Amino acid sequence: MAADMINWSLLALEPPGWGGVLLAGLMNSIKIALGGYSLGLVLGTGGAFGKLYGGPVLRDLMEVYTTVVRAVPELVLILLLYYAGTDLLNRVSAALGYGSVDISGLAAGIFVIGVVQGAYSTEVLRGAILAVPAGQIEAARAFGMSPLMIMRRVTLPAMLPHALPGLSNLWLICTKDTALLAVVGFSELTLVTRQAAGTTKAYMLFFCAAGVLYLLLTLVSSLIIRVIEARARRGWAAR
Amino acid sequence: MTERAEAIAVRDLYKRFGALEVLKGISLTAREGDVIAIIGGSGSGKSTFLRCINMLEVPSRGSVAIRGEEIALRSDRLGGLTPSDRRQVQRLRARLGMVFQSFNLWQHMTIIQNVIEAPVHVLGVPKAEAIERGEALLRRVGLFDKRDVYPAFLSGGQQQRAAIARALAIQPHAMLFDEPTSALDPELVGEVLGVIGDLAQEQRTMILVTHEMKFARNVASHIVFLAHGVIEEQGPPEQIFGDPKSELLKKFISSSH
Amino acid sequence: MTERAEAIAVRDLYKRFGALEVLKGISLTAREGDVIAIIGGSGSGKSTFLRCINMLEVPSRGSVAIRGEEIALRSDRLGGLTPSDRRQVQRLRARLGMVFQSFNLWQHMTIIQNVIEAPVHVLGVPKAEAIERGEALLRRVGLFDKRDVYPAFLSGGQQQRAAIARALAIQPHAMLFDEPTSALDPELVGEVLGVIGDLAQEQRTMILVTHEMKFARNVASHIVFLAHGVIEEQGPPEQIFGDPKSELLKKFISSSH
Amino acid sequence: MKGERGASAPEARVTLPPEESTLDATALTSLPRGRALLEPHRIALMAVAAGIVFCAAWFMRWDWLPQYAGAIASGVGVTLLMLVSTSLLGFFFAVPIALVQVTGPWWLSLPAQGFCTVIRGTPLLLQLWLLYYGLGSLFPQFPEIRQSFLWPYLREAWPYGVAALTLSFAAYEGEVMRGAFAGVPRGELEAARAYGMSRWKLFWRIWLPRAVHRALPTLNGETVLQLKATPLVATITVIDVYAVISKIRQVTYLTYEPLLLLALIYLILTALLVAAFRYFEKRIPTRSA
Amino acid sequence: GAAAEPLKVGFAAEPYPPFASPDASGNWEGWEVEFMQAMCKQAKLECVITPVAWDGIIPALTSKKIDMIVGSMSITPERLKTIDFSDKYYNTPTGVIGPKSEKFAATPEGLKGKTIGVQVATIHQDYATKYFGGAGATVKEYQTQDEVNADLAAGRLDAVQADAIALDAFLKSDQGKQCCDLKGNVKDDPEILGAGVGVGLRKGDTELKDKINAAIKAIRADGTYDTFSKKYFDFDVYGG
Ligand SMILES: Nc1ncnc2c1ncn2[C@@H]1O[C@H](COP(=O)(O)OP(=O)(O)OP(=O)(O)O)[C@@H](O)[C@H]1O
Ligand SMILES: Nc1ncnc2c1ncn2[C@@H]1O[C@H](COP(=O)(O)OP(=O)(O)OP(=O)(O)O)[C@@H](O)[C@H]1O
Ligand SMILES: [Mg+2]
Ligand SMILES: [Mg+2]
Repeated sequence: MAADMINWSLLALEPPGWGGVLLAGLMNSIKIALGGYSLGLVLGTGGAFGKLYGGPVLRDLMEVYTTVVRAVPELVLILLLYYAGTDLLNRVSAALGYGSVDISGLAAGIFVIGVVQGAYSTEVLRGAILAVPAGQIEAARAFGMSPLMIMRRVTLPAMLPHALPGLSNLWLICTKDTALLAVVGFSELTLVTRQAAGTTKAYMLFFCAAGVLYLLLTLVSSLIIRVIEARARRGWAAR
Repeated sequence: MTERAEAIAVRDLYKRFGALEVLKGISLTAREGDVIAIIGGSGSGKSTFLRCINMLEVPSRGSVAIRGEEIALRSDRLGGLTPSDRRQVQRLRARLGMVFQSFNLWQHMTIIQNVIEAPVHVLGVPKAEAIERGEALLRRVGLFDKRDVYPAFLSGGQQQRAAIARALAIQPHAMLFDEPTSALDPELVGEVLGVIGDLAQEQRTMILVTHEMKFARNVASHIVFLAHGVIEEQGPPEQIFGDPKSELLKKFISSSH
Repeated sequence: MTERAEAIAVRDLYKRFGALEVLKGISLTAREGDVIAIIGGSGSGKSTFLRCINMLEVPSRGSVAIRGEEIALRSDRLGGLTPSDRRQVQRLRARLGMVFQSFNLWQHMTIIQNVIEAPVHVLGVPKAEAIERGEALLRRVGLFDKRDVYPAFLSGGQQQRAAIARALAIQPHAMLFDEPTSALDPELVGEVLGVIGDLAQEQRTMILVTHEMKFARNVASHIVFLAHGVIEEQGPPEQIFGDPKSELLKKFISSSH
Repeated sequence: MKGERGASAPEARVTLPPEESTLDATALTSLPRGRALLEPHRIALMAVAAGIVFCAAWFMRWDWLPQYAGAIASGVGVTLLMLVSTSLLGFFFAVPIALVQVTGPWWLSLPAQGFCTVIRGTPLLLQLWLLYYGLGSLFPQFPEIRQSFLWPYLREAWPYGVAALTLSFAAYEGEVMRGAFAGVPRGELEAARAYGMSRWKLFWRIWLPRAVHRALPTLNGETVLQLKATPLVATITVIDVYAVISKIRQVTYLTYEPLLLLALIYLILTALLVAAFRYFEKRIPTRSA
Repeated sequence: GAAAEPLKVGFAAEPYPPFASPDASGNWEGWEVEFMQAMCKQAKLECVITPVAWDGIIPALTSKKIDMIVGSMSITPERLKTIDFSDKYYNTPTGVIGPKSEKFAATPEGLKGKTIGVQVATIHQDYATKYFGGAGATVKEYQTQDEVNADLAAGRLDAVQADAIALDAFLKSDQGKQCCDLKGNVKDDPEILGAGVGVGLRKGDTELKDKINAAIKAIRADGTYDTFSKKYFDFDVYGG
């Protein structure tokens, strides 16, 4: 009875089909993932350098950040950061006399995912930087490069091949973590799927459809990642 | 012997790592065109001495002057020394061509990119000019056809020759070699020593740490024997190898055959 | 020479990898107490031959008999051979002590665990007894104090001695050594060769592939020179090293000094 | 599987670390150890932390705590039960999944690979809902199922939670173990064969323990991830500690306090996991440790 | 207040027919949507619908992500500790439904030994826990009403307690028609079941509260309320 009752028209792009809504949700997911991932990279780069070259206090604070974020479920972090983060921001801006600021769900989502990703990228990048042979950096110093130039010209590009596998993994985690923003009512793919399923009662259909969309996202990402890795690994002999 | 200008002058250099005093007052002057070979047992501080010259290790006491310009040092909180002007150090380093035992080519750059990196990004040479000069140097060390290859795909000997080209590319006042052949398989040593020998013939200022006694004898104008952190003996090769005075040197020479 | 029993008898052995024919008809008999050294250039098929004896490589043609028991082989679909009775192979292997070039100790077990693993879990020796015998063997190779250490913490020479103890622990009918010292630093080679030399003195049946000509000469009762997949020449050490007939062997001996 | 059999490229002088050892960002084995805590700046930091905790305890509302302590404890129990059962079950499935990918014929390795890709490529939340609301709502339409002895279990939520978490762990772990199996040096396996071990014995005595040993740090990270995935079951009515805290939040309308407590609980659970794994890792020391 | 910006009205993001549910074009429809529109029009407020997860709807209000809640939220003493409410805008009895095949009454005795589903953090949860849970029923909590209904249809629940109107809508749906029927309304307990449904507001936002109260009164008086209510219900949802 179930099989012949699949109503494919529910997936039509135009309303009353829900296909368009799902795609819009997917776009939202991708936006958050992209934003959060980029923010995570920025935080991660800072965190990695802080952990490696910072003073003892900075290093410990970074350690606390990465440990806590990696030990507490994303779901809990999202709730905490989503409410507390915006609450705090509001209070700060109120104290400064700006009145309440409006934080869009998108911005909040990006922020939350970014903070979570930042902790993981810190570790990935730190490990990758450590994997750069000391001699490479010493050679740069011996040729009179300034610390900043060493980072730009040697450390960062040399660590890239070491970091890429970890970073690509993080990207895949990131795309899926966007689903957790459903719990704060952000209309990314998972939440709109749930709405569509709840409204139409076609649970199987919509969950499968969303699954396919996520899978596509993963597969396409993997393809792109492979191209990037191949480029970054040029200098390294094949194993 | 005419009085040539001082290329590198080290005065009364001390270096300690924690409790271990590695260098205990070393003075050495290399004039333009000198080829100085530093020999000595393992752990005698040869590498440390060489690295102090371009401040990869900061001395605990003493001074280093490059072409008459003394590197400014000041005391730091821990009682040691530290360069007072980072830019000065960077500027002086940019004219000292260092060749490491383990090559240390930048793995993410092709050979030609390695060679032009410092000229372009440190010395500000226009890229086209740097490439032209870089290619000439690669041709000279016999690596022109490997210009667009990444270091990982070269043999050790080829990598070391590329590293020498890289050091030459900055038109250095002096070249510093730290055991440039000891990470190489015996059959690859020759090709690198050949290149260095050619440089010596051109009267380039060079300080080289080496274990290859025969090579040191043929190439160096002056030999310095380090032992227990001091210069135990020094002099022209004939004297050092032919008529060693110190017991330690005698023992060292007889054991390194 | 009295007629001793055949420990290992290989008849007309062929082995090809795809298009490459590595062994082209090799016959060799090791009688109880023989110490046979296999020498030959790199890629001549020494390892492959040794691995065929305990079926780590299955021959393409020919037969192998251990103590008179021939290993049953049958043709497989691909036109090659395959053992027809896996249990027979396992049973026979369990009495051939193989020592690899790269030791291949099990890294997740301590030394004593490595040594008793096969006796207990393959041969069914009671654990207490296996430990007792294993400790005796470790004492013999000078590793008793390392019994509870994991292999990663031992030097190469110690690891290889442990591997020898492991091979002895199964009370092997014959020992097979594949270049047991070539993964070792020169200064560690001696300790392993010492242990193997002792075993040879006890008249243990051994087949060893080695690059150490001096050692082969001193220790082996019989030398086999492999070249291009066939036994180019064989005989007692004095004859092989003192009076080589074949041109290839002459060249090989003169080059391996 | 690829690089393992053929000879390695002759000119490979610089080699990158194999994928699975790529600095697992999820592994949490680097928590500080005892004595290092006593450095002066750490003491200062800890004082600050203590101050924050004190402020939290003093200025925030915790009066609800005693009333819900029992519920929280049982929630922690459910969380742990979920974690342990799904990790063990998942590992149990992961081993064959990994093994067939390393040695199996294509008709086994291909589906295994597909399974890993699909599960790893979609959010767990979605899988969970698919099982519970999707699949679960199909069952009652079949009277045979409704009548069967399974029905009382299928009515419950936890079997779906366990199933989803198990599948997910199996897929992620399958990847880890695949790398670990492939990474066991061939020589050690060959040595086992040379000593007459049967395939079965070789697997149990050498291959599996060696692979697990190699994979322990990664397994640790994955288990922490699994712990962090358990709260998702709250969305299908399993009352784990997350669900208990959500309920407290909704009853008391406190935004932060219950969430902070929850974060603390997960921190402690993670620390316990890390300690447990560290114990196992220490039992077989490795050189780099 | 910030009159220039439109007010953000928090709706539970999960569908709750017939009060509020999104359609495929992202438009929200239902009784509560029409009520909200009428009310805002009356009060001359510019309002936009902001879907928020039910779970986080009160924190969203207090952290100013939204300005009011129109989410079928009953006015209870517990909630009044944290937020403020307007006057009620509807009030309906609480009902219990169950599978057609089983006969039982909506009383503690009738539900003994049964599994009863409620939406988490609602008055129904509190009521069911107190009256039925205490009498030997298992109370199971769900994040959304929709899931409760789905699980009843899936046979995982023996009964569902909820707002009678929401239940009615479910019983009228295809799924509901097949499986279930109304077992009756529960005995009232104003202490728990509260004084009807009001617009949730931040504490201290009195200006807005006054405007809304006035607007509710006005649309009740001028018949607007009844006009749109007729589209959905054949009785007076405002209640007694
Ligand atoms: N960064 C360091 N920290 C502590 N000790 C050091 C450091 N660098 C070198 N040493 C110590 O200083 C001593 C001299 O080292 P150095 O590398 O200069 O010797 P060397 O003469 O170059 O020996 P070799 O021929 O083995 O290269 C050694 O005992 C070494 O252990
Ligand atoms: N599994 C294999 N597949 C394909 N070719 C192989 C395989 N094993 C060995 N060979 C080839 O067979 C030839 C003989 O190899 P073998 O390892 O037996 O030589 P060897 O005499 O032991 O050399 P060495 O002294 O270098 O160890 C070589 O050309 C090698 O490349
Ligand atoms: Mg040195
Ligand atoms: Mg071999």
